[in-house]
Amino acid sequence: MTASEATTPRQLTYVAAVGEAFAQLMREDQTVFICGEDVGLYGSVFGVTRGLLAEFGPDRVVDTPISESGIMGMGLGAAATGLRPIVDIMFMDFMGVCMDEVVNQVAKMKYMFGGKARLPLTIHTMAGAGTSMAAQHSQSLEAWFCHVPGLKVVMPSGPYEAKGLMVAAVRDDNPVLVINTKTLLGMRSEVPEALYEIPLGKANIVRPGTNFTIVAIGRMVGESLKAAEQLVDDGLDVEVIDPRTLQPFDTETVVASVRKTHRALIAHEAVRFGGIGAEFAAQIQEEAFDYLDAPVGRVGAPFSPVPFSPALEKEYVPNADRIVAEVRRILGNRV
Amino acid sequence: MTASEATTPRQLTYVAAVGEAFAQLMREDQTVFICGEDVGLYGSVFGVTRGLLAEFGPDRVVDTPISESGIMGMGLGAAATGLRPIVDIMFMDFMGVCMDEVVNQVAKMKYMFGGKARLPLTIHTMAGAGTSMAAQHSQSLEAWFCHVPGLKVVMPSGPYEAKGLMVAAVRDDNPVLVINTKTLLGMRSEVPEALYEIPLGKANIVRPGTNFTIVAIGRMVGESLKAAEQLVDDGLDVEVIDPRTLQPFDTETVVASVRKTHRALIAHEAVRFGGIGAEFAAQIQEEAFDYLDAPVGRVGAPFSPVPFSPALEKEYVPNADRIVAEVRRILGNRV
Amino acid sequence: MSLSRETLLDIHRRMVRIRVFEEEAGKLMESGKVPGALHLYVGEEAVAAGVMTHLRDQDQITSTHRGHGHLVAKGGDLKKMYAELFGRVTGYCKGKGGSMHISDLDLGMLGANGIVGAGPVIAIGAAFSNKFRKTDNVTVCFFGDGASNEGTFHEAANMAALYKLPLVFVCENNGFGEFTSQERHQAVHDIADRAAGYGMPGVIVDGMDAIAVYEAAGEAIARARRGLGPTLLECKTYRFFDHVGIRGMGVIYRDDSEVIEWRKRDPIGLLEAQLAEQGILSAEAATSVRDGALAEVQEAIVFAEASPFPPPEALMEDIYTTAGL
Amino acid sequence: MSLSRETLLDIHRRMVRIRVFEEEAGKLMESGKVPGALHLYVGEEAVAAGVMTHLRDQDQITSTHRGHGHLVAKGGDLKKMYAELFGRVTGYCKGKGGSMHISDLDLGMLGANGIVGAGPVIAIGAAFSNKFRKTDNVTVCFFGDGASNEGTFHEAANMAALYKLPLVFVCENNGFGEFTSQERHQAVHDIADRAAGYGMPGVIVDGMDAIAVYEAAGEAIARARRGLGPTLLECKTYRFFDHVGIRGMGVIYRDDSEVIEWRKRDPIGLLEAQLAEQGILSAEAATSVRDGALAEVQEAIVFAEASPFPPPEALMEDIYTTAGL
Ligand SMILES: Cc1ncc(C[n+]2csc(CCOP(=O)(O)OP(=O)(O)O)c2C)c(N)n1
Ligand SMILES: Cc1ncc(C[n+]2csc(CCOP(=O)(O)OP(=O)(O)O)c2C)c(N)n1
Ligand SMILES: [Mg+2]
Ligand SMILES: [Mg+2]
Repeated sequence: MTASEATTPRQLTYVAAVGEAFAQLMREDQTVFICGEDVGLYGSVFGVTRGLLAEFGPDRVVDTPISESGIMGMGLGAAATGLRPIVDIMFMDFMGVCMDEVVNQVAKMKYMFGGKARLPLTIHTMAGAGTSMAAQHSQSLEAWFCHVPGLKVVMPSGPYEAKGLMVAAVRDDNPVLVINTKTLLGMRSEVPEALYEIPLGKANIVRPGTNFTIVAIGRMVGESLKAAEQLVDDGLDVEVIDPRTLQPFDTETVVASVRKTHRALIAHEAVRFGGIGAEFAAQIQEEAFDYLDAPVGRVGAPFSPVPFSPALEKEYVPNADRIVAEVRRILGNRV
Repeated sequence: MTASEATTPRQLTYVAAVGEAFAQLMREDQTVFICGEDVGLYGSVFGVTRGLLAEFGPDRVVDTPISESGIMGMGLGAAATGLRPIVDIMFMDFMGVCMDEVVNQVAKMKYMFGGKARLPLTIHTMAGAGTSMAAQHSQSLEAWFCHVPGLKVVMPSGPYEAKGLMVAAVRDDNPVLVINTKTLLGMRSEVPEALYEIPLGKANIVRPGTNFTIVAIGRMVGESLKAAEQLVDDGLDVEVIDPRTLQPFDTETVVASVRKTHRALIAHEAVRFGGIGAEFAAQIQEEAFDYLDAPVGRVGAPFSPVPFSPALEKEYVPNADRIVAEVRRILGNRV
Repeated sequence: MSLSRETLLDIHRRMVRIRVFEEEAGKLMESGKVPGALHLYVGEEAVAAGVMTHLRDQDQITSTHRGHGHLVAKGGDLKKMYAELFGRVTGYCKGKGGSMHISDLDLGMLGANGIVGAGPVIAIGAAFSNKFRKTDNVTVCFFGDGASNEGTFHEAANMAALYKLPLVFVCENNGFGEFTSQERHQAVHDIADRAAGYGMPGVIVDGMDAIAVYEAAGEAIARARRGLGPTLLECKTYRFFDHVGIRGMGVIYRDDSEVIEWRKRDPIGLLEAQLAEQGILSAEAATSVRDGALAEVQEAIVFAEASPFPPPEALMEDIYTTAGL
Repeated sequence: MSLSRETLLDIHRRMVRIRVFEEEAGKLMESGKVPGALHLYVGEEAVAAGVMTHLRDQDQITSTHRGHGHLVAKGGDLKKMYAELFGRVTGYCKGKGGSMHISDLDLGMLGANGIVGAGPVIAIGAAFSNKFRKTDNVTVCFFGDGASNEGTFHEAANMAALYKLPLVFVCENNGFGEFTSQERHQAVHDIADRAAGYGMPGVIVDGMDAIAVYEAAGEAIARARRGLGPTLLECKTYRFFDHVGIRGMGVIYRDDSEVIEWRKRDPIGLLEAQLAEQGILSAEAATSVRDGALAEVQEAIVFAEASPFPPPEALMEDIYTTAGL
């Protein structure tokens, strides 16, 4: 489904799109509830749950103590016994505090029980740097979770994706980690009022192109579109692909594109070393080796914690210029 | 340094090599202590700390409650205030319980403090499947930690490496995660009695070869050597490289090998998707693109939790046959 | 509370079934027939039986790595249990979980768990669900003295009390966390003392006395069902065997004398004496209960050993829920 | 314990310096001059000052996201602090940490922390180290009422009591965890009640009364120095400003009336009244202390704003220790 199919030209911010998805999903299914720190009375520090408490009450919009393991366990226990919880972990950096629950319990329960568990659990969190919040409030750790069988992972790149992927995530009968990006919350785009799903596992070709493929996730999708414009002068007609779902990854769409364009680059905000871009690049060279005219490039954050000082953070966060430079570097004198 | 340089032909098991390293390091430096669950009176469930309590006493060999976050925090606080702790986390699967301490505190403290911290902390744990311990006692999660700036990660492939890398890790002034493999504990090899260091960040060419490179870690090093023998009939003279240190990764040695052999494969026990093999493969195709005659292959565990039943676990754990098959698959009709 | 004859015999039968199940399982593990590690419940039967006799199938429990006893007491199918220990496709988890993940969601048994301290936070979710769905089902969370030092217990206890969840925390204080005795892993003698810090009652009971456990658990469970919130029930018990396997004596971390003392208060012997006194269970009757359990267990073992291993393709099944379940 | 004139004035001066530091920092954040989010300590000064006045440079503290007050009270250099808030290379962390990671290892200040509940487990390590090195240094762990629900507090408390570590847990109970009031995040009114569950004394003190805090902290610290183990000291206090920034009234999660009530017991006003009564500090003297602090702070701000930002190459420095330090 692409934005053009939207039933109305209504524009919504990213944060409003997430909030609307929550509200509509809670109206649709009485077993859906949301729990997390300050998601109720305060409406979440990011505003994504504003208004939910008033409409659905404290039984379904649950403020919790600062106990991430407890919150995640509560979501798992409720999902295993018939409810459809949405668990909010304020910042993705805090996933480390409940990592065991996510990785050893949530992801594995179904398999360990021989399939006899249905876990319709959605985990919602906020990733990304660029807000002067320093090393413990700015990380993008999607690679960890994509490495864990039993989880699905989605990363919306805009308001339209934020709503459609949230709907698919909450309706899915498996644990799905929804990674939103805090620096995109103010972004506006067309968002249909009706409940719509963006299918999990299906990539979206954001910008069709013929001779270079950029696979970008989250905030880097927008940056890649800017980069694509800058690269026109280089004689490059860049195809930009947003996987939307990182796990399962839509290898097919990406490989088909690269077989057509013969050159590719992956862009994400996370640290480059060991980032999900490595997996994408490895798969591309495996599946499209004979079609590649250049190595698959990768753009990601340098190998350092996220610095506080704006002077350093602006050097840290990848952007369109960095993508353009990397594209030119890998093409070198091959163009 | 290679085994041949060892000062004595003495043979030691992997478990004894680790234990000897601990004892010698504690004799060498009075600020070294070890803490963890049942590392004292019981000598650890794997036997790696046997005898330490008797020699060094309870102040330096500390049995802890079952509180991984507390244990890891204790190691960090002690390291930040002048001691050189060795923290034992029984199974690598339990790292999830203290993930925040490792990733947000241990790895980032120095940077967040502008460099004003010295953290000589060694984290020791046991990874690997193949012991019918099921999904929560069998994981290999090295990829997570290699993605975290501020940590160093080593993964010994035998007794000689187990001792030499432990010595280097404990003497290093940075947090180093030492990942031992439980199924290798009984393995014997030549281990010098003297304290010797295997330099961190330096790969070891275990088997020189001319026309194919296998980069293998931990248990897969031995399996790759077996595979290399089987592949002789295919006309392949396989070079087997053990990076020994995963973070920092010795790109240079590996790339030099691939530029020579023109074909490569990565083998690890961890789940293939998002495993550290993806990073290695991505780097190889970036640095040696024009030298590659075939895509870089990867062998790892399938995308499932580790099953309990021996009937399934033997299908799960990668081995020499799987490596041979994958080498043949990627070469296809290119040979 | 005076217990009916039926209830007393029911408790006794559950205890004997656990004992026999565990003794046979232990032998099979030591002989290498059952793969992996088994954490056996022998010596602690009064806790599982005394608590579970109050529960319905809809009431949930979260278990531990030492979980066989809990499932047997909750009414688990011995055939499926043994098949699981043997890693066979007919097992509760199709052989994918084994001893440490044995479970039966239909019986509300939310799984043994390989992670110490994992249960409490899952239990608050099940309890929350019972309350959310306006049922009067309760959830019982079993955990050990060692697990009482994991942060997860703390978080779950606080949330359970805060939300007044229909939950009972049953601490099986057997004096050891693996090979570390309680006085070497915490500075308090009574784990029940922790209850006050969360705003819930803390109760201590003799975990070798099945009737005492039954009565104390009865009150806590009734309280939870009435919507009055959680209770922390500490049962003082003892593990007769080693942490893993069946060896109980001659171990480095405890004196044989201590084991001998505790064995004098074997929970089954204790209950049988009480029942004999009340003329409810004769020695012969007791023997026939044991014989019956043994026959059942032997039948289960035969079933398990005769069952096939899962086929290779099962490896990649049951990871995700596709259509429906 | 009767406090000397010097001590009383010392406490007062520390409180005023914190107050002025925070008020100015708050304005700079609201005006966008200081990037990121500042969690200000205004209203809670008596806690940091009352405790820190007992400490030596060698004694360590672990702080929280609300850490400026702790560092000022521990003797932090205001210039380096402001430079850090501004993200300048002259800051305590060369601009890499900012408000949430401000630290000074030379003063034993082991860092503000962006992770709620991170401090307690780091504190036991420092305390363990003090004991291991046979010093009589103590470690003080500051944490909030909200943090008292994190599992890390539980694990650290248990280990500190078990090992009898020279440690004092100072709970700054300001009634809120972010925007959630205490009665909505835990079922107990006194967090000190949790101490008994670990086997350590729990003490409650009026956190607005600097002298009371000083005296209670003095006993706990002396006890720790003597090797008698940890204490949990709960200080009942209040955050005058919002969770982040300076706005204190007209917020959705608390009534202005509550803020007004607490402000009547402003810890600085309270102490100045006590000191005036004892003829130790006149109104004029108090004003000059404040003026002095303000001058110091303004000087620090000028220094900070005049300082350069870190150069781009600094991004990849200080991640690992290479030769020596
Ligand atoms: C998080 C975690 N840490 C450590 C272990 C290893 N381990 C397994 S059982 C056990 C002891 C548990 O003690 P307790 O809670 O008292 O239960 P008991 O074995 O006595 O029944 C330990 C440390 C584990 N499985 N998980
Ligand atoms: C692990 C973690 N969870 C949540 C947060 C978000 N957060 C920052 S401060 C705070 C409230 C802390 O409350 P308290 O401990 O009482 O300290 P106070 O702010 O009242 O001083 C929260 C929830 C965090 N930083 N870390
Ligand atoms: Mg125990
Ligand atoms: Mg607070």
